[in-house]
Amino acid sequence: METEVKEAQGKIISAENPDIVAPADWQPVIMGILCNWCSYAGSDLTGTSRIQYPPNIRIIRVPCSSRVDPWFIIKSLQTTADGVLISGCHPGDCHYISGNYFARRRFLVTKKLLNFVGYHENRVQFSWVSAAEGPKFAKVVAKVTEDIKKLGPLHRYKKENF
Amino acid sequence: MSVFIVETDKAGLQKFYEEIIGKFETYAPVEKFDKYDYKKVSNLSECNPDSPIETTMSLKPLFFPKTAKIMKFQEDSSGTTLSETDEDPLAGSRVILGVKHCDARGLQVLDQVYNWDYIDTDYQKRRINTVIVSTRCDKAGNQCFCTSLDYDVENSDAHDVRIVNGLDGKIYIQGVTEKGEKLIKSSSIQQPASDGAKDELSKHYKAFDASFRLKMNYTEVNAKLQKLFDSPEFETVSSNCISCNTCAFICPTCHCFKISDEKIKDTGVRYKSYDSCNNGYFTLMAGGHNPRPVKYRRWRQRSLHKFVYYKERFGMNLCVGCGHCAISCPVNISIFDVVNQVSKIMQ
Amino acid sequence: MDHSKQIQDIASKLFAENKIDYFVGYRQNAIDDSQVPYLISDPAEIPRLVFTDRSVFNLANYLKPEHTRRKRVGLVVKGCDSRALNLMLTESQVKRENVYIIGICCEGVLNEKGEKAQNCIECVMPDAVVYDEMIGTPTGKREYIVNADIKELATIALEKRADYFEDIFSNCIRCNACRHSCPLCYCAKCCIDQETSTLYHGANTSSGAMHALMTWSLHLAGRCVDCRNCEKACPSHLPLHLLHKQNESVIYENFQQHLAGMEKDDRGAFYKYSLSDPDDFIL
Amino acid sequence: MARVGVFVCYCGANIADFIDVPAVVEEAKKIKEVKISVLYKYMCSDPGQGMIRDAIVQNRLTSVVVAACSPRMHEKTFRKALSDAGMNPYMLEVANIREHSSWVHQKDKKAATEKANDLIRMAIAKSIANEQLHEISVPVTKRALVIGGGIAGIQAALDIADARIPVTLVEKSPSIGGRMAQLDETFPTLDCSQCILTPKMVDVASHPYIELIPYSEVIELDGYVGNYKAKIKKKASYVDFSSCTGCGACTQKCPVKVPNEFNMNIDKRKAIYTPFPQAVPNKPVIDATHCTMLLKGKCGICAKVCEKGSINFKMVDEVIEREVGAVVIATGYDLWDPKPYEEYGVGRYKDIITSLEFERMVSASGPTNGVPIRPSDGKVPKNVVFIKCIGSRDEAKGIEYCSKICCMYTAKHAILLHHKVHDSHAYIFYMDIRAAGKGYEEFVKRAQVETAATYLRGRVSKIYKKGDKLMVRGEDAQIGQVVEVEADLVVLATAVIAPKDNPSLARLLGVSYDKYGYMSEAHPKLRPVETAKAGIFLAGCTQAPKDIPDTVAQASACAAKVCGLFAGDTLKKDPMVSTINNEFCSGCQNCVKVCPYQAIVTEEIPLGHGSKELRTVAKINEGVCQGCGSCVAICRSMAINLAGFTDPQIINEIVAI
Repeated sequence: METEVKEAQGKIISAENPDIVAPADWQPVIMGILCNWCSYAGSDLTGTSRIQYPPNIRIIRVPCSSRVDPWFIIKSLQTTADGVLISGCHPGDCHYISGNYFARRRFLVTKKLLNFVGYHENRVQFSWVSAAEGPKFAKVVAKVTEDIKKLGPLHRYKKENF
Repeated sequence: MSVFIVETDKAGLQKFYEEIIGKFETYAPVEKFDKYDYKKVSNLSECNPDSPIETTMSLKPLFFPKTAKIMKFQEDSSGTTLSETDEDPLAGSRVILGVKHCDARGLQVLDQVYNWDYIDTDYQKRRINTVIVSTRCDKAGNQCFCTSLDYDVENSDAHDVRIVNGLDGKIYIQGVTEKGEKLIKSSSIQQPASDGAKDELSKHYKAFDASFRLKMNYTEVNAKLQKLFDSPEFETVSSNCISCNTCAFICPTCHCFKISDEKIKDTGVRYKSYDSCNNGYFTLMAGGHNPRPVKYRRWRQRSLHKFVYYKERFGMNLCVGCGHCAISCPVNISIFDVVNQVSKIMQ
Repeated sequence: MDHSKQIQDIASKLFAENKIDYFVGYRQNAIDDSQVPYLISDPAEIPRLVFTDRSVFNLANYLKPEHTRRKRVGLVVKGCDSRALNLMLTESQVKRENVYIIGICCEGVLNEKGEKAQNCIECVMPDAVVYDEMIGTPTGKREYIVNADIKELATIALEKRADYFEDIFSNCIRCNACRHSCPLCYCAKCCIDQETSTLYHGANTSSGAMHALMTWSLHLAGRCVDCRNCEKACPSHLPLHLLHKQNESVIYENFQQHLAGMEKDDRGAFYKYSLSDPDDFIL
Repeated sequence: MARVGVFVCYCGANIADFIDVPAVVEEAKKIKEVKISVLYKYMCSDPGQGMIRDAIVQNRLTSVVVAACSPRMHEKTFRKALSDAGMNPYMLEVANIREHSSWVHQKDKKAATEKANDLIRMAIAKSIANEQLHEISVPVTKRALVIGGGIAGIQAALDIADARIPVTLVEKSPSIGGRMAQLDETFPTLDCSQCILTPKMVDVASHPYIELIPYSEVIELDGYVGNYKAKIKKKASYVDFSSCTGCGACTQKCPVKVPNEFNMNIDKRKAIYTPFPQAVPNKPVIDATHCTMLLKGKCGICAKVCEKGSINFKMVDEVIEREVGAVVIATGYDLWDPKPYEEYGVGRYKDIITSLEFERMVSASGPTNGVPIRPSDGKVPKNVVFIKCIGSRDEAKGIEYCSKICCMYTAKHAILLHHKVHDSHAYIFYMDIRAAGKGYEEFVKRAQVETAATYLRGRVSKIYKKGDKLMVRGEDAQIGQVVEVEADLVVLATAVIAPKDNPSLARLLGVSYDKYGYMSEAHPKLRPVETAKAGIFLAGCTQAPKDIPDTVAQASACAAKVCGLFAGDTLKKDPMVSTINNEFCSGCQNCVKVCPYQAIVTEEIPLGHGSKELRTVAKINEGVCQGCGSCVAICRSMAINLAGFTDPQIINEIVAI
């Protein structure tokens, strides 16, 4: 998909807003916030299994998805990131018993609110990846990267110009 | 005080405005979210400078913006490098239309503090390059008390050009300063006013002055307040206040600001933004001491700064009587009521 | 709806019995027919107390520690106000024994234009949910209506909506009147004001305003009672209710029809969870 | 001013092949705070660590970033290196450039290098905001509390006490022994339950390190690991145990007869009773719900016959407190009531009994002296039908899970029936035979071959009465036909369920429980005896159905955990716990609500400096906090921060790239 655009236009055109055009070699930055016990361990497993995925994600380790305050997301989008991926343990598997249940509620409301004020829903994504799901982590990152590449560079509410 | 006056009619005034918009970067009251603010306009139809409109924000943001970059910094292995911001305070000259006189007077008050021990060059540049065209109010608003204060509204030079909708149906365009005179002369409206114009203007002023609901004896209030630092009345008058800061942010003369740095990766910007003395943390010191932790002390500071201290230092009252604060206050507290009520105790 | 007389009577009684130090009600504004919150400690002021459909401001705001810490307060609450008060009680900001609550069965208040306010048209609970004394006839809980503005905005294209909100955020002057007028923003020091925190957005930039308003609305998500004090206080007339109503509708729809402050000991949707919460948005 | 050292690892070829390591090292040097940036083949090796140690000293570093493999791998190693160089070990940050970059972007060296640069930048930025942290030490009260005196509780108590750690054993009923005391013989060896249990019970009573508190319940537990304070309610027994000799005169003379729950209500006991002859302690208690003296003030015979004057009708419940460092929960199990099986005529036909009733009957010391009888007419049954999975594996009427022990005890019952009534025949309806365990399959074989029990695979659809017999109609799935068996007695292998008090107990102890009411372990595989609350452990069926060997093994595992916990004078804990900034806390207590460990309490502090007025703020108990950060994210005033993952650290990471 993305290569088609490249060949046709010589550049990437945002699916969100056709006015936003990026050079063909533009690479999005995705902020990945992973819980230590499941998703971070899962991403380590992706590494040990040498499963390849797009190199756009930058990973922050937190103890639990419940440590993620919605402003991490907003701050990332305003400053450095074109998209955010947050990943935690599957429901019921939380190392801290109930953390991801609280987090799940916040995530839903945050995601909808961000969409409401004008972020494309694919800009912020969530996943449950267990410590055993190395392949799933690679798949999730590939999907999120693909989604955000289609959307083009994030131009809304960026600190430098808003 | 220039006495250069031209007279015209509705159509002429329209033309006058249109010519200005065509020639200069022009600002005028524009409606947004059910209220007016001075915004850049490119067409007369976008705004309505004919009659003075109560804007929420005064002229202040056009000279002292709600936030401004004051410098940039860059960090690398050699340390931190400081540099000028790429923001130009004001590229060319600009004209502001439809200004209320009190807003313009606010700038004169601000001039004092910005030309004091530190000269704010950005502010100066914006001031010099701006021509202010005010429209004389025909009638006082509910919260207005500009005529009760320490300055002469009729003979003010706070604005460069004054437009008066004469009681005789004529419209008078009066150049008050050299800048203003030049602006009028550069336009196609050139009919000099008849001899009666001056009378007409003062008649208009008298009618305007008579329409005020609020009047105070400024000299008396000022004198009394000087002795009322310990008045318990400040506690009573501030009891309703919810410390929301609105009054200070929208005040044409409040000029307190804070400095903050924001850094992304290796580069950062230092900002200067509005702050308010009504904010409980305004006077919080690094060691944890706060000389004004309670509401009434902050109100006392605000009232006395406006009506006593600034006058002592700069010879001008820090309140221009525009009533913006009372209009915007969610619980309708007016500085007029506060100083009057406090000084009443002295009788 | 004119309960002025009853409220005056109750206030006199409370002062006479020395049950309260302060009474918070409304008085007529001197210049128009709007009303102003009125905090009194002197029974002589009681005759000025009024209550009509212009009694708009949520008086629970005056229970914030800054105003009346550890004082015994009598106050008047409408349905929405009482929900905010309920949360303040649950969140230990107000001691129940310190407040004497006059609950109103509200028939809706008017906006500046003299029309019934939008939040009153969409009100779910006009009757006070916590009170010592009730005035009026309870009409009970009403069906939840999704805010009309939210519905409309949801139909607008994403980019258009983003433009609209960019306008809102860039018109914010960061005076924080919204926060100060909100009864539920009682924090000892707001997170956006903490110089020690790196979240601190001292600069009044639009992006800072966006961050601050978004964070604020998320801190009120599942707690906001739609009294719209914030909106009335906003000098820039920003439609702040949009953010809150958006969160409220998402929460109502997804989390067991949760509405803030309806029950005692309910702390809001983010402080509990259900195993059956929606999971389909998660990869 | 921060002084950061960056140490980039080649990891042999693992990193160097896919990332331009020298370029990464140079890139790091561009950052203001970086004072040294070097590379080495294996940073985790001794020379690699030596390099870090030397650099710390020479460059007066304030924090260290190691760009290497996952922090989950070598964080501890490098922390130790920091520590050895005299630096606070928590000033370390690890940039994971192997698992997160070189191994997953092997086809794009440029992108992998860029990503490594960013990850290192983030780690540097985070490390600048790192704070010096110190391991938390928590004092320990070396006493264990064991709740429940069944075989699990007995075993745990004995094992702990043998390590010379005092134990308080709390038992709800008048005697320890639990369910195992009710059993006749045990599978798969058929050794007598009483014979192997009672010596242990006596050991408990006589052990110098065990304090046995029978007829009592835990009603409150405060505190945290190493420092719990338990309130125990001793129910009024109306008998002074200290003077009672257990002679039994009172029990003999008591005129009130009530159904004997120990014998599954098959016979009667007195209102003053010991549950069974081998009870420990062997002292009677008065059943206040039946004693006429207590109910109506008439009788008092027991007091008259007691030579020691031990009877005290004025006795009241007493609450005692014990400070303990660890708790073992061993509350056992209950049996499912088969009432919902209406089609079997449960409740209508007297000759349908449960397995435990059968067990009591075949017990030599049981109500029928070891002979199974038909409750309806007292005759000895010849044809006995056993039906398994009553309630178990039955989503519609019972519970979803397998009760695990029924296959085995039903086989045992078939064998015991054969032993007691030689000309009898056992029919067993089953769904599956689950006989995984040492000697279990052989045991089932023994039932099938030696006792010639007829195993019929299929569910029973109906039981009806024909004369004085019960007709059991079921399906034999192996021949695909409906079969009818004429039975003298039907025995239902009812499901094992969690005690009904488990949820309330779990709540008061602050541990979690599952939807069936079983206590939840911290991790189903790796921490099967611990609860999520530190210092509270699980033994036996309170966690899930299990047989005696498993129960004993888990109980001993609990003991090992408790002994491990008490091995030092203090407990050492990771310092990654939440901290509260009182200045910002507004005391809304929402954090208390979301904390999964009850680690947050409230405290009163002066309103202002030197003020007499007080205000409430939250307080973290760092002994209990596990560092999940739930409270941090919900704290609106940002008064809480999580050491090691503070807001400034995370924000620095976010804006670093």
